Amino acid sequence: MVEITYRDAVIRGIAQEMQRDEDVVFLGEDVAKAGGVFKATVGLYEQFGPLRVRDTPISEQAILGAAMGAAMTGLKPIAEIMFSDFFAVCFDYIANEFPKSRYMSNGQLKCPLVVRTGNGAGSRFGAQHSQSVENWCMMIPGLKVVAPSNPRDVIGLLAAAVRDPDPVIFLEHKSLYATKGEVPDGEIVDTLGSAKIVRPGRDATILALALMVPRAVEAADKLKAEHGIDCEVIDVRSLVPLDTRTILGSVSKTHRLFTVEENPRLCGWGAEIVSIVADEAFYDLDGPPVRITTPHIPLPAADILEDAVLPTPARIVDRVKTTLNG
Amino acid sequence: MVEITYRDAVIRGIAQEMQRDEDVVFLGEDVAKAGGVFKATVGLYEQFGPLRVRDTPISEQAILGAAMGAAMTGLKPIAEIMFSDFFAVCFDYIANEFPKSRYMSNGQLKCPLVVRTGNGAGSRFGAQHSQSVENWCMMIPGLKVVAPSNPRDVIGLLAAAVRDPDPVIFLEHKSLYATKGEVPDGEIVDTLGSAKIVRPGRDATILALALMVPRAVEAADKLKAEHGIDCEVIDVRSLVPLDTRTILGSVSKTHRLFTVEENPRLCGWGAEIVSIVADEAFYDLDGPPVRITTPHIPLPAADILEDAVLPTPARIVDRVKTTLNG
Amino acid sequence: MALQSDRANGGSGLNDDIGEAKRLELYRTQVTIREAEQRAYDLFLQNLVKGTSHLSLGQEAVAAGFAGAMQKGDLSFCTYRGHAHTLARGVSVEKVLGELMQRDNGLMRGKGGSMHLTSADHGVMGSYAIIGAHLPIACGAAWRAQYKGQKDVSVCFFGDGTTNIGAFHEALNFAAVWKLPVVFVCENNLYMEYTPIGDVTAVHNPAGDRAGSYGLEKIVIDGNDADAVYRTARAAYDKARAGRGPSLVECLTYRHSGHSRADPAKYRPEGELERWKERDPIKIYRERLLQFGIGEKVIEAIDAEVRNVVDTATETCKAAPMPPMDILTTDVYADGGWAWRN
Amino acid sequence: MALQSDRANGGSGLNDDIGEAKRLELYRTQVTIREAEQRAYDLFLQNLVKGTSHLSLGQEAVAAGFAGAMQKGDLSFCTYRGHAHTLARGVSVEKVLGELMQRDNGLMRGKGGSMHLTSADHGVMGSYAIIGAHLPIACGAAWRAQYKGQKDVSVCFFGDGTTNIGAFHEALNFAAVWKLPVVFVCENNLYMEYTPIGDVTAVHNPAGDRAGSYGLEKIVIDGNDADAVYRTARAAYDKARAGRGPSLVECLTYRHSGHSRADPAKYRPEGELERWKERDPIKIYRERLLQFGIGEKVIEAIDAEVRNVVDTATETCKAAPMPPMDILTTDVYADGGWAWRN
Ligand SMILES: Cc1ncc(C[n+]2csc(CCOP(=O)(O)OP(=O)(O)O)c2C)c(N)n1
Ligand SMILES: Cc1ncc(C[n+]2csc(CCOP(=O)(O)OP(=O)(O)O)c2C)c(N)n1
Ligand SMILES: [Mg+2]
Ligand SMILES: [Mg+2]
Repeated sequence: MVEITYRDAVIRGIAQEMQRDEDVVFLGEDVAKAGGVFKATVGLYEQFGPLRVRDTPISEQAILGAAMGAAMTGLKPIAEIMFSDFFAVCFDYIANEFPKSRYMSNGQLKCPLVVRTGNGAGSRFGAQHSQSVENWCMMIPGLKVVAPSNPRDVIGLLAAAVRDPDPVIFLEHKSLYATKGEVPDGEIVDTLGSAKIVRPGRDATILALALMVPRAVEAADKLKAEHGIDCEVIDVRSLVPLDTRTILGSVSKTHRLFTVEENPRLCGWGAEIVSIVADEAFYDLDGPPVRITTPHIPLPAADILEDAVLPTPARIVDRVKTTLNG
Repeated sequence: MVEITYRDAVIRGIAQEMQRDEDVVFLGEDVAKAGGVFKATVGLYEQFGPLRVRDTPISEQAILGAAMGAAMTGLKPIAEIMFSDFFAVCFDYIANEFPKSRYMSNGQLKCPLVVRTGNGAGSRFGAQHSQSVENWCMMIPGLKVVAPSNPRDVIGLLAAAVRDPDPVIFLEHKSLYATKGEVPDGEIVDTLGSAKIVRPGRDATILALALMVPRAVEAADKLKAEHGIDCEVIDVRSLVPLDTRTILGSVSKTHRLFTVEENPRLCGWGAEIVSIVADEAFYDLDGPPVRITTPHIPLPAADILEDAVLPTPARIVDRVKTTLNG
Repeated sequence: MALQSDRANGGSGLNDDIGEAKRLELYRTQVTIREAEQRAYDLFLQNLVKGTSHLSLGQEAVAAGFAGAMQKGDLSFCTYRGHAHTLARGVSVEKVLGELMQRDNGLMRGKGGSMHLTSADHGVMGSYAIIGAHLPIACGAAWRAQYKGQKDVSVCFFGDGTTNIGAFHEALNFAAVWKLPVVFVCENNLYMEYTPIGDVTAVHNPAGDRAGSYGLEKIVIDGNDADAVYRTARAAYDKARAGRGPSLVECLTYRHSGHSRADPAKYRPEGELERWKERDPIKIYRERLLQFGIGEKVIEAIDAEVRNVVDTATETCKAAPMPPMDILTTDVYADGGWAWRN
Repeated sequence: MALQSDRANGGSGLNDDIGEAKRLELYRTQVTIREAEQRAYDLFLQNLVKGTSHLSLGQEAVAAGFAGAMQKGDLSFCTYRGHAHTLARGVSVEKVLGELMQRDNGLMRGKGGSMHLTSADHGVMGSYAIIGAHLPIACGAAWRAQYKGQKDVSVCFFGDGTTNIGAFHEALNFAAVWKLPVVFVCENNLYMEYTPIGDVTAVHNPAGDRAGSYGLEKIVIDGNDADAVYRTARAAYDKARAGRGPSLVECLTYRHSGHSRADPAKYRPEGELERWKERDPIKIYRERLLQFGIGEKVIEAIDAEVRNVVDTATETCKAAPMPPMDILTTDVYADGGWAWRN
């Protein structure tokens, strides 16, 4: 066991996989010699050399296209897109190429790659560098989508993503890079598609992802201590595959559902899960399922404004309390 | 009154607005001299001349970027993106530029433009030319999104979109181009943000959009005739702004909700509306709200396969019947 | 449009670096494409080809020459206008027509359709229907070869109109900087869909005049002369295999048919089609064969054989079943299925 | 990096087509940018500038020269590295620092942040943080001018690294084909974020060597000499206003600071910064003024005035309130609000 940052977990996760398999290669803007703008790839260039860790031009389409071509023909590339907002300049690969080529070719082509990216708000970067884009990916058939909330999951899910034979979008939260957590020694390999109950409870289920997980846990602790409401917090971790078993199981126990989403309100992962639960577990629900989200607006830059829009522990507490107490 | 095709309604809608306002200009690939690949812009070049109706290179980013710059500075451009799947090669404008510049500039910049596109399946074009991308747009704060189901709405909603001061995504359904409908003479102007009850009913609410509207109506007729189930069919028409009043009003009357979506299953507009209803009208619901969607897969090309994946009247009938009869 | 460079003494070459066997192969490939495409058009008129389809009638020499110079293991990346390149790599006419007819015997059993022909076994690593998308993808395949020390070349085909999209620029720069073994082949057939390329392009040679932006040589060749194409291809592949980086080749050619399906191509100026038909690649190549002393009989035998293959394939496809419903949800993910949840 | 073209006899020009008043304006603009940027850095160290910020220290001559040659009504399109261009159009230091400090007195009241400075009243039509996005947008503004017969020019600033992204290519071709009154200004400061531009670019001059791809003249100038910049700008604007289409100008320059915020710029080879500091644009321009007989006193007076403006602005911003919560949901839509439902 050792305590490391989420940022260092990214480095360790990539290194673990590159060490294991020579076919794992890594490319992106400023990722090699400079170690990445979030310093989340420092040392990889030195350790694995210029053939396996490569700086690219500012050409997101070339980055993802090249990753795909390499993946199709035998490598296991990890591509970095610096900010997830930039998915918009290479979205054709994410929406139309990666996820469709296996199906269209009736199984002849494969696309085993990982796209890592800095996702989410909290850095006061404004509307074009702060978005949570998990739904941009979840909505596309053929992708897998994960978003770790802590250093251990970073390593384990990254390993699972690299070893997975399908294209995986790996969303790292920018505001978590500096946070710390314990990780076991030695190789860590997790499985995609498993949610984690991070705090068991009886009165309501709260689903959260990435940065929202610690906030949901904090809220749950307060709800217990101050209001006697015992919430089960689930770290969804993987949006595709989605661990509906764990989620439906929890709702069948607590009978109430809350989702805590950082992405803007419309068509988020919360809407998808609420719809699944409303359809498949309607009679388990004792009251309306509630989504707690960022409002449906572009993100403001100023710290004081940005802090006001993302779901906070206080807002979660308030919303859960008011909903449950009628 | 005259009966015209959906395709001709597009022509008439654009012409109506170009005639009214010299600042309305139109650009896209093969739209001018050739009249568009769907022949939905035939004659506009001849009528309005080469300065107002312009052919572009295959440069979707340039098309949308140019439309935005023109809109910011005083024109009211209509831009065509030939197939909605190609939103993926210019998604930065749709997700990051159009919808954010007004907010980021604190109201200094404006973006009054319309992006028209051929959306949806049914032409046996395969996975990269058949998608329904309404959720790609609905999920982005700052956009407006409409999808007409008939010639009259094409003209009226297009006029509303052109006159709207915000960026509007206008989704024309490729499989509707050849369909016909009555339209009144003279100018037609509709309003964004209003759904339409196209078939009143008491037993269940069915929401549909674009190509799914006639299918839902056909299903409702069958459900009534053959099973005595009286469904209210609502043509959602406008996803943003969303007419939640009409939708919630209907559910409060019928107590049951079905959505019929062409887009793949996860994070569609159906999920959003189901979540709104589950949250705000939970106690109005007599049973689980059900989404009828295309399965979460890329679209196959073969006619026989494509026909099997989109929601059909038969599938709607079956799903509604089984759900309501327990 | 005049030739601006004829790099390898191609068009009129009387030297015999190509040889009879290769010449017969190039001829056979061109005729196969011609006959198969013509058949596809007929089947379309009979409503047996569904969806869309983009023929390469008139552009056969490009496909034949580039494929003819490839080695086994070299990779082709095509567009929606990819039947020709797929056939040129040796994929059977039956498999191609089967896909166009959306039958179970098609290359992808009807799941992909005419725009996405793929035959990994033959090195056809997909046909891509979003303009420009496959240029970066070809770079990636070439990067794999470079990284693994493998000697195959990735060859990427696209049209003149494609040179104006962003992905073209990103791929060319990327390939040049990384010195990748990739060959970019622009088939300049003078039109994007219906719009003349000159109306929407700032330079005369959409690919050739841009090679300099990537530190590459300007190469513009007669795309209707399979020998010229073949020689250029060979040189570009040699360069790639030798680790000397990418090439960008612009082939001047013309499509005899419309852009797709029922396009009557009314946007073409009078006489243009006729002028190009005088330079029909198959006509040119027949004359070439005769010039090199290959007899009419041999040529006619090939013609007959090809026609026979296409006829048989047509009948097989007509008799082939439609794809079964159980393939609808297969191969979304690598486990063979489509489960996005547990 | 040597100058490859000095179009308008810029660098050393002793002719006096510029004149004293304009020269003093160019100087004042450069000093204003220098002082304001330096202050932004200090405030960042005091944790009063939040988020990110990208300084143009060392690149002042580009901003001053291009803005100095503009007329009222001409439009600027900037990147995240846009403070300099915003100030150069006459936006107050207070409004810029206010936005960097995310105060209510900022240009956009803290809603946009340092990367999105916008002042429509001054013709600053936004600063764009997605590389390449604003090149097509500038085309659109120029299209409007062309269509309406208005005489303003749209000027679009971006870095060397931006020349490798797809939108650059699409915009340049589009502008050239439509002959739009737009001027593309590439500030080649030798680096993208931390990576030398030469490591990732197939040509030596990332913009200049690509002008030919769009039928444009290669223009590479000394970006540290405000006179050279000014003269080039004037010529490009004249061309645009005369309906003779776009220009692409590469300005050779260097940023003295890191890419953003706390970047210590360790990736720079030893001595590089020092060599460029010898060619500090403000140093160069002071000498130019003296050369043209403008006295030390005049220069010092400007320096003092500017320092005073920046000091006052700093104090005003420090005292300014944070933005109020009620602006959070304003101006998403044109009705002033954010309602996506009824
Ligand atoms: C990104 C994108 N934009 C537009 C289209 C529609 N489209 C299909 S083919 C075509 C013309 C392509 O022209 P060119 O590259 O010259 O190839 P050709 O068809 O002549 O072989 C267009 C515009 C597309 N498939 N993808
Ligand atoms: C599409 C996109 N990719 C990457 C980035 C991250 N990024 C911000 S600035 C920058 C470097 C830009 O270099 P250059 O164009 O030379 O401008 P400079 O910063 O040197 O002024 C990068 C890669 C971005 N903002 N947008
Ligand atoms: Mg073409
Ligand atoms: Mg730079």
